[in-house]
Amino acid sequence: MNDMRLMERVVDDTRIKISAKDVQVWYGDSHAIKDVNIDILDKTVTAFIGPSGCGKSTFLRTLNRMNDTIPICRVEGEILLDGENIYDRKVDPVQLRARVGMVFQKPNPFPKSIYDNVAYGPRIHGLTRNKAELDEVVESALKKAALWKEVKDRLTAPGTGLSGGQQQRLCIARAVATSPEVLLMDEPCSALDPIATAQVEELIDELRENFSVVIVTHSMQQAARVSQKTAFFHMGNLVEYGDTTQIFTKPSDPRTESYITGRIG
Amino acid sequence: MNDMRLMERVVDDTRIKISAKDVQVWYGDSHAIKDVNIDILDKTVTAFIGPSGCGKSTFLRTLNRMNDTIPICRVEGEILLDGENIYDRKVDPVQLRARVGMVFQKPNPFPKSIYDNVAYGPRIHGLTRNKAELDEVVESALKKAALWKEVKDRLTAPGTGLSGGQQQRLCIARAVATSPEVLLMDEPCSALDPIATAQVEELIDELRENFSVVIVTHSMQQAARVSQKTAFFHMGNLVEYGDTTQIFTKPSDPRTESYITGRIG
Amino acid sequence: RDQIQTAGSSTVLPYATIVAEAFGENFKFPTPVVESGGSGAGRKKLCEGVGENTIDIANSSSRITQADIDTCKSNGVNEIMEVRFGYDGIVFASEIKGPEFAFTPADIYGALASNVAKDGKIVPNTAKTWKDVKAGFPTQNILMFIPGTKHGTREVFDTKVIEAGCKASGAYDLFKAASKGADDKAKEKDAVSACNDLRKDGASVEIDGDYTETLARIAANKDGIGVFGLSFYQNNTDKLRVATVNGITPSVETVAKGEYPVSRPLYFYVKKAHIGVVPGLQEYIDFFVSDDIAGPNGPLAQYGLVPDPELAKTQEMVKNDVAMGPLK
Amino acid sequence: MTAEATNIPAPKRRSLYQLDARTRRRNASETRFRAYGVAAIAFGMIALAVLLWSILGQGLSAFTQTRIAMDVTLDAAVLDKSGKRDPVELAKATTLAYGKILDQALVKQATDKGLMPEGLSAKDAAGILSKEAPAQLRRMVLDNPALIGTTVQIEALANGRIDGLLKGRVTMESAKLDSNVSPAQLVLAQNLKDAGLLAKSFNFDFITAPDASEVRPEAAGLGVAILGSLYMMMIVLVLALPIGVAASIYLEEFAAKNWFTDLIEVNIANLAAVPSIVYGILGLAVFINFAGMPQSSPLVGGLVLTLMTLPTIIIATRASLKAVPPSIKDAALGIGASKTQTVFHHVLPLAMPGIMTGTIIGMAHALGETAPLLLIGMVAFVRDYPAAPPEGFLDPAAALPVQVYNFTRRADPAFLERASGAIIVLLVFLALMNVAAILLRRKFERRW
Amino acid sequence: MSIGILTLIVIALAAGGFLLGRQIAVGKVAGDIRKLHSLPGYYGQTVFLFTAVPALLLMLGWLLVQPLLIHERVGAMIAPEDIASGSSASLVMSDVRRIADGLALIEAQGAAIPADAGTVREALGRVGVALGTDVKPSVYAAAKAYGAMSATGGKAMSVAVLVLALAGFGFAIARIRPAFRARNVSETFVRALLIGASSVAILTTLGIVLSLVFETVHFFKVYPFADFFFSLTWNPKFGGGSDLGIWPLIWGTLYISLIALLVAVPVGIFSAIYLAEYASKKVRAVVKPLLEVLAGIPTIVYGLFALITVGPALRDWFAQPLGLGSSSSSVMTAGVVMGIMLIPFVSSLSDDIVNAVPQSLRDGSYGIGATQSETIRQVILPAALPGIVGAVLLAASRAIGETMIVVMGAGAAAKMSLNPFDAMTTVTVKIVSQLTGDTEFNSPETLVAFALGLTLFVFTLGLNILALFIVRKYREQYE
Ligand SMILES: Nc1ncnc2c1ncn2[C@@H]1O[C@H](COP(=O)(O)OP(=O)(O)OP(=O)(O)O)[C@@H](O)[C@H]1O
Ligand SMILES: Nc1ncnc2c1ncn2[C@@H]1O[C@H](COP(=O)(O)OP(=O)(O)OP(=O)(O)O)[C@@H](O)[C@H]1O
Ligand SMILES: [Mg+2]
Ligand SMILES: [Mg+2]
Repeated sequence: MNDMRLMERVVDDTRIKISAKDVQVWYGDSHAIKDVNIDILDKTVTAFIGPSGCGKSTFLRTLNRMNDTIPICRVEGEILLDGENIYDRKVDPVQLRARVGMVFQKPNPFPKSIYDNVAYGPRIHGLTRNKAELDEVVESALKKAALWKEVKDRLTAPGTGLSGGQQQRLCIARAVATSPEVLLMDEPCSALDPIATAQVEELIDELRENFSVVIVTHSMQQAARVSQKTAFFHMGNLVEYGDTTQIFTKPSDPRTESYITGRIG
Repeated sequence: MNDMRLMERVVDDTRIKISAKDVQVWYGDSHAIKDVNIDILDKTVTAFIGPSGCGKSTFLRTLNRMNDTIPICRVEGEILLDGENIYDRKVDPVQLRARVGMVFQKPNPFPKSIYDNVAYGPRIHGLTRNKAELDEVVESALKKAALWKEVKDRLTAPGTGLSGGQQQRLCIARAVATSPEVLLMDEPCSALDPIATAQVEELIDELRENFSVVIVTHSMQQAARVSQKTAFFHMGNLVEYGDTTQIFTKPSDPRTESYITGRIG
Repeated sequence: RDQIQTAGSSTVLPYATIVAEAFGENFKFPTPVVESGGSGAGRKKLCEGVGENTIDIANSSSRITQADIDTCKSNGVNEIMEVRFGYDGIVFASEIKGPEFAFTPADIYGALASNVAKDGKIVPNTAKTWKDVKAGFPTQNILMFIPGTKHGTREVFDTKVIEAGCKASGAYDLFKAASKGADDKAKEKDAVSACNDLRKDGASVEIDGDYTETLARIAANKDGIGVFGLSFYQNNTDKLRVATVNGITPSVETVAKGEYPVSRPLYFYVKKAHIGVVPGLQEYIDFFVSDDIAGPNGPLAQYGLVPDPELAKTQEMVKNDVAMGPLK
Repeated sequence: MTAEATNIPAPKRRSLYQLDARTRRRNASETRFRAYGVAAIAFGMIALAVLLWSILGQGLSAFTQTRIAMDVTLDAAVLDKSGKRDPVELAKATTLAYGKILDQALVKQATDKGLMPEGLSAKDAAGILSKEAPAQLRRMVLDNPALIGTTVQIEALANGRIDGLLKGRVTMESAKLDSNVSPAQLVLAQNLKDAGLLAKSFNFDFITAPDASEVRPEAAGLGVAILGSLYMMMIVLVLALPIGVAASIYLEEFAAKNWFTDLIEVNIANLAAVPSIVYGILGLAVFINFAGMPQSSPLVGGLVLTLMTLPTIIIATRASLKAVPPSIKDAALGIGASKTQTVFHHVLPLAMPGIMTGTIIGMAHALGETAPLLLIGMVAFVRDYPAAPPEGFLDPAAALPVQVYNFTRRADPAFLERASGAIIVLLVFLALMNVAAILLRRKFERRW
Repeated sequence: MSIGILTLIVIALAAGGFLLGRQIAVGKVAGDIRKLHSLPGYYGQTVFLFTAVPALLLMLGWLLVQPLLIHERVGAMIAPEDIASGSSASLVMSDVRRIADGLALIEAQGAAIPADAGTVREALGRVGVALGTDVKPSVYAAAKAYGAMSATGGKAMSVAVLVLALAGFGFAIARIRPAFRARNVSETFVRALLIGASSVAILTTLGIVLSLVFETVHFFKVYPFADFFFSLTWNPKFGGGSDLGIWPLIWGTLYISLIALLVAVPVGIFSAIYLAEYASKKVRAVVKPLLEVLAGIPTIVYGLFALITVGPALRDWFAQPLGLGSSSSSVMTAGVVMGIMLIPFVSSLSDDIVNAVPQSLRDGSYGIGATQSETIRQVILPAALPGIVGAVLLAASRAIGETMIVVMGAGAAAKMSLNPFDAMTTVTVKIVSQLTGDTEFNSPETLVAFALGLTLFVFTLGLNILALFIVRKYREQYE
């Protein structure tokens, strides 16, 4: 079943969506991200892989300034979204995050109803004009996150009463509902069963048509299945970045190779 | 890399460790587990698989009475641990849980230091005689959970400051440190990278020599790699239970087959 | 328990503390504990029974009633000594910079009553300023701070000022005539009750707190006229301008001579069973009524107590521990 | 990946540097929201500043007191008629006798130095002395009978009005109207001051001395009240905190959730709404009349205040116990910790900040409350210090708020300053009490 | 042996038992504590508890019972004719006690005990024990007997307590075996303690209701029930004939509390939000305790503040220009000032609750582009709601129970009016003033205080039940 959806990949040489230049991140004194340079393309799925604790989540959070919420976290360098530095003083992180959405590693539904969880984003961003439109957005987001069938009869039940996997899909639905330009997903499928995983992967593929998706994953297979570009992190460094097929077949860095073949961690 | 550790499986016809008889679980009015009968063997790894929301976590929690903490949750039927009904009024759930440890789906480290997180179990159970022994237990538990290298220099740092995967391994280390007879693991590897996953799988294999391990997983490959027995749940029912090889090669129930081949979810 | 315990009226409290302090200083007994909490509460505590965890003396700004004596009896407190040690004058005073007032009870009645007599008829009171009440008074808004109904002073105010004013203004007779009471007694009762009906539109403000509160209210409301105890006024002559009543300026002398009309006796009640048991109790009560303390030149008079002309009789009575007879 | 899909026009690009209208609106609302927060805090702070300012402005002067230095000859003929220095005999000389000696000494000193203003009688001149001064002198002599017959230098307390002159409360104008002081007396005081014989100094007695009667505002102190409050707070802390926390733990973590626990929950919330004087009624009925504990004692006061504080502590504690995430409890239970261990090892430390807050607020309430003490005899004039605990718990005592209450009710304006001074002491008391709690709270505060 | 020393000995014994118990437990398994059922400390705890608790309970019981027994026996020694008329046996007994204590003091000082009753008063006077009168021989004999019996009783108690402590000690030590479920035993004990603590709340309620109910019944015997509950006037009079309708008071209570909450709740919640979410650690560390000072300022200060500053200001700036009257005491004055006092009740407690909301919820909201205020309003506040409601209820409770601010700010006149600039008063104020007034105690004017207390109790109970239902409805559990 691994390769049930393996298909030919066409990495269109699209525009650069996000470009990181010499990014450094510190947690207090500990240097979590070192000198990372990367260009993330539009309409592309980029996978971040690497051993646990190497800084994938950290780097992902810098892309929509979620690290602002961690007081001890400090970022240096430039990150350009469509050519504009998101760390510029003029930039409003709120507007940024509306364009660069995020799904977290641990599911974190709000203590509200399932409906309200999903409707939250569209409401605050004013994406819909009336209740009917909102209902539609919520339904389509839940469908995209492959949750609609399970929850359509209990939209008013609290989101916290769902199972782990359902919660995670709810969070995905919540992020998708705001239709961001870039979607950052931190291990979105780790709590999902294969079917749900396949659905989410399908969603990612769909999103790619319009948006850029960055996904952190521990599953090499998943990276191979859904991404066109792969970045390999190791101990805070971006070791290698390139086409997924190339990374998985002929990695140029020995560290990448040993990771993929399971020798370092 | 899927089958890098595929090996011959010898399912020894060992003693029954846990035996569930006609177990029913309700959350309020909703019937989450229906009529489950299962015998979990000693010195065996049993995998629970099934679509998200099918009741895997729920059933797992009934095995060490963690569901006692959910007020609306009601259990019927018998669960025998070494022939003794754990829902008997005479049974002290505390003692039971010391023998049947648990790792949760969401990592939940205590807001204490890494060391204290791991040392907590041995301390409350009086497993060590002195500080040196405790240090040893902590070290070996962290090593088993493949976390030692990353945290050995910051044992006094708070456990909540670790990355997601590190937190999950910390929780595994914490559970292992009390050396339970049965270890229940709810998707222990979902947040882990392949290397750490491999290490945890190795640990599970090691534990099997002395203990019984029950693991919930969404990864069919993982189930195939580590378990000797597999149980397939669907909508609260235990659909099929048997040797892992048999389940994966010739499932007797059509639902199992469609799940394994990715058709129902 | 080694010390004497007393409780009761807050009007008596200052005198009792002065005595207690001097007693503690000059005798080998501990200083008595003086609680405040109201005459009613004090008498209730006195009547709770005999024994160590009940008090010895209740201070009271009004005379004990038969109901209280009955309660005492039913709790085993059979013998009580009633000691009247002086009088308290009640004065009207306003902000020091304000105009002077010379009241008669009828003026105050005319200002505060809900209904007043006008041209032989009962009419609702519409006076806004003092000038409306009586020509010759200033055009100052009527605002009087009178004691709340919890205070014993209010009773004196009601009977000696309001009812007297009611009678003097002729309203009493009109009320009585209008009453539908069956006999003369009932009619009188109705009339008294009608006299005591005060305005509710803010002209009179009841004060449940103490004279300090009244003083503060006058500071906040320059139009206000307050009701004070004589001793309180004497300590604040630089802030307050006292009004005369019937042309008499209140002072210890005028009250003692009976010229100033608004005053009331002050009492304390001693549980006789405790005399001889609680150390120093006899000495304390003797000391309290001695000439050095309660006499015209004693510290109490200096502070504003109007000495009792019959103090010698009281001293004799206290010395012999004479319990009070039935109420007259 | 169909053809139409790729043809969908990319959403209109907005520059990050330019805020769109909606974001601007939202940011404005954000700023407004934040401003409300700042305004709320500013409101609280300004109210606090005004209150503290008025308390300090009125009360600080209570910590200084005017004294008159003078030489007093302790005439043996007056003070010890028997001449045997027998304490029993000595005690027979009352404060009246000492008062006369003091008065003479003052008049003599003023006349000798030519400080007597014209037209001031000797009696009035002596009136600038406090009535407490003879009592102090008498105590001094009784403690050391050898002084009799000698001349001692003492610093006698001045009368409250004279003290007021130095503190600006009394002026020549007010003295003209004041029946308790005459302008001539003020002149004498001024002369003495110019001669360096009359001066303000730190008033240690305000903190240590017992209360004084209405005629001696200058001598009134807080000693008994401070001890009484201290004893009561000891009792409250020792009882209310453990009982409150224990009750909350039981109700929140152990008790089954059913109508009965609901009833208890509502009941506790309701106890918080019971007027404090009703606790006084309860204390009178249960502790004094039923259990026979002594009137006016810190023990009864402490017990009553404990009962009054409990609901506050329980409500705060339960709220913070509730806020501890269940996953932490699961984690501990999952490795075989018992419920008790889970609660005491994990839940309680995480709930500590809230418990501390509840304790601070509850204790502040208990420390400042007068009404329940009314009925158990603590709103009283007490001059004898209670003994050291535990016996002292049974002796009569006052309390700081009672002292404030009593001071504000007294006629002499000098007591107003004393009332504010007592409030300052009370606040310092409160601050000392809270420092530990606040430090603890900060130590336990963390996000998870 | 004094009670203090005895207690100390028992506790010391128990503490020793703790150490010994732990030692023995460890010893029984030769240091390998893994073989023990529970941690060694729990074995120590059981010894501690078995040693201290029964012994101390015995002591407590003894101390309660012994005086009663001695009383009875000594009381019999006093001839009825020695009890002066009007006095009572209990007063004579207190004299007996005082003499006995004095004799003990004399003995302690090494002086001679006076031989006959005549010299007792003087002898006691010398050691500082004052007596009211001379001592009668029978009383003196009784006092001596009393002293002797107390001494024996005291000794017997010491022995009994120590024996019991030792017995408990031995019993607990003997029970120590590796398989002994020490943890369960000590936890059961802890649980009993917790239950005991909770029952304090119930007992308090019971006590309050009982102490109010008798006098209330008494009140309704002298004042008609219907007038109290249905009359719309409150007008007590000194000499009787009062109108004592509760409604004006209830109305005033609600009105003043409402205004107080209208001030305290928004200010408190916004302060809490600012402190928990926006303010830097340093600001928070300073501002929070400062705000808490507001709760610690005695209410009399607020009262004076209302009377002198706020009242006239509101009158001059609002009431008079708006034509709403010219009273400086008003519901508004009291409400606003009380609101200030209540700020910390809302702010501090809510701040703790808001701070306890998990960070992941905030992250989830920020992650989809919510501003901080949107996150707070829509995610954090709902999650913290039950706690915040608790804080608000607490503030409301204090508002209902407050006296001083109302007396000085709103006045003492009971009135039913909608005008917020009118003077009104509350139930609590009237409870206090009727109870501490100069009126005769058994008159309805005083007794009404108890009826008011009980009615208020029932009334607030109703409000609390309502609040519980509302919270239940909107409660949201996170994680
Ligand atoms: N809030 C924090 N404070 C301090 N250190 C942190 C914090 N968050 C992460 N770190 C540290 O920074 C490093 C990188 O963490 P990060 O979460 O980015 O890892 P990751 O690649 O996402 O790992 P995983 O796959 O396990 O989630 C780790 O060493 C981690 O311990
Ligand atoms: N605390 C709860 N209250 C009410 N319903 C619950 C609760 N926990 C789980 N459920 C419901 O019970 C069913 C089984 O949930 P469970 O968590 O056991 O699923 P699962 O098999 O572990 O799924 P996943 O793989 O997504 O974790 C689901 O429908 C879920 O919504
Ligand atoms: Mg991560
Ligand atoms: Mg699950």
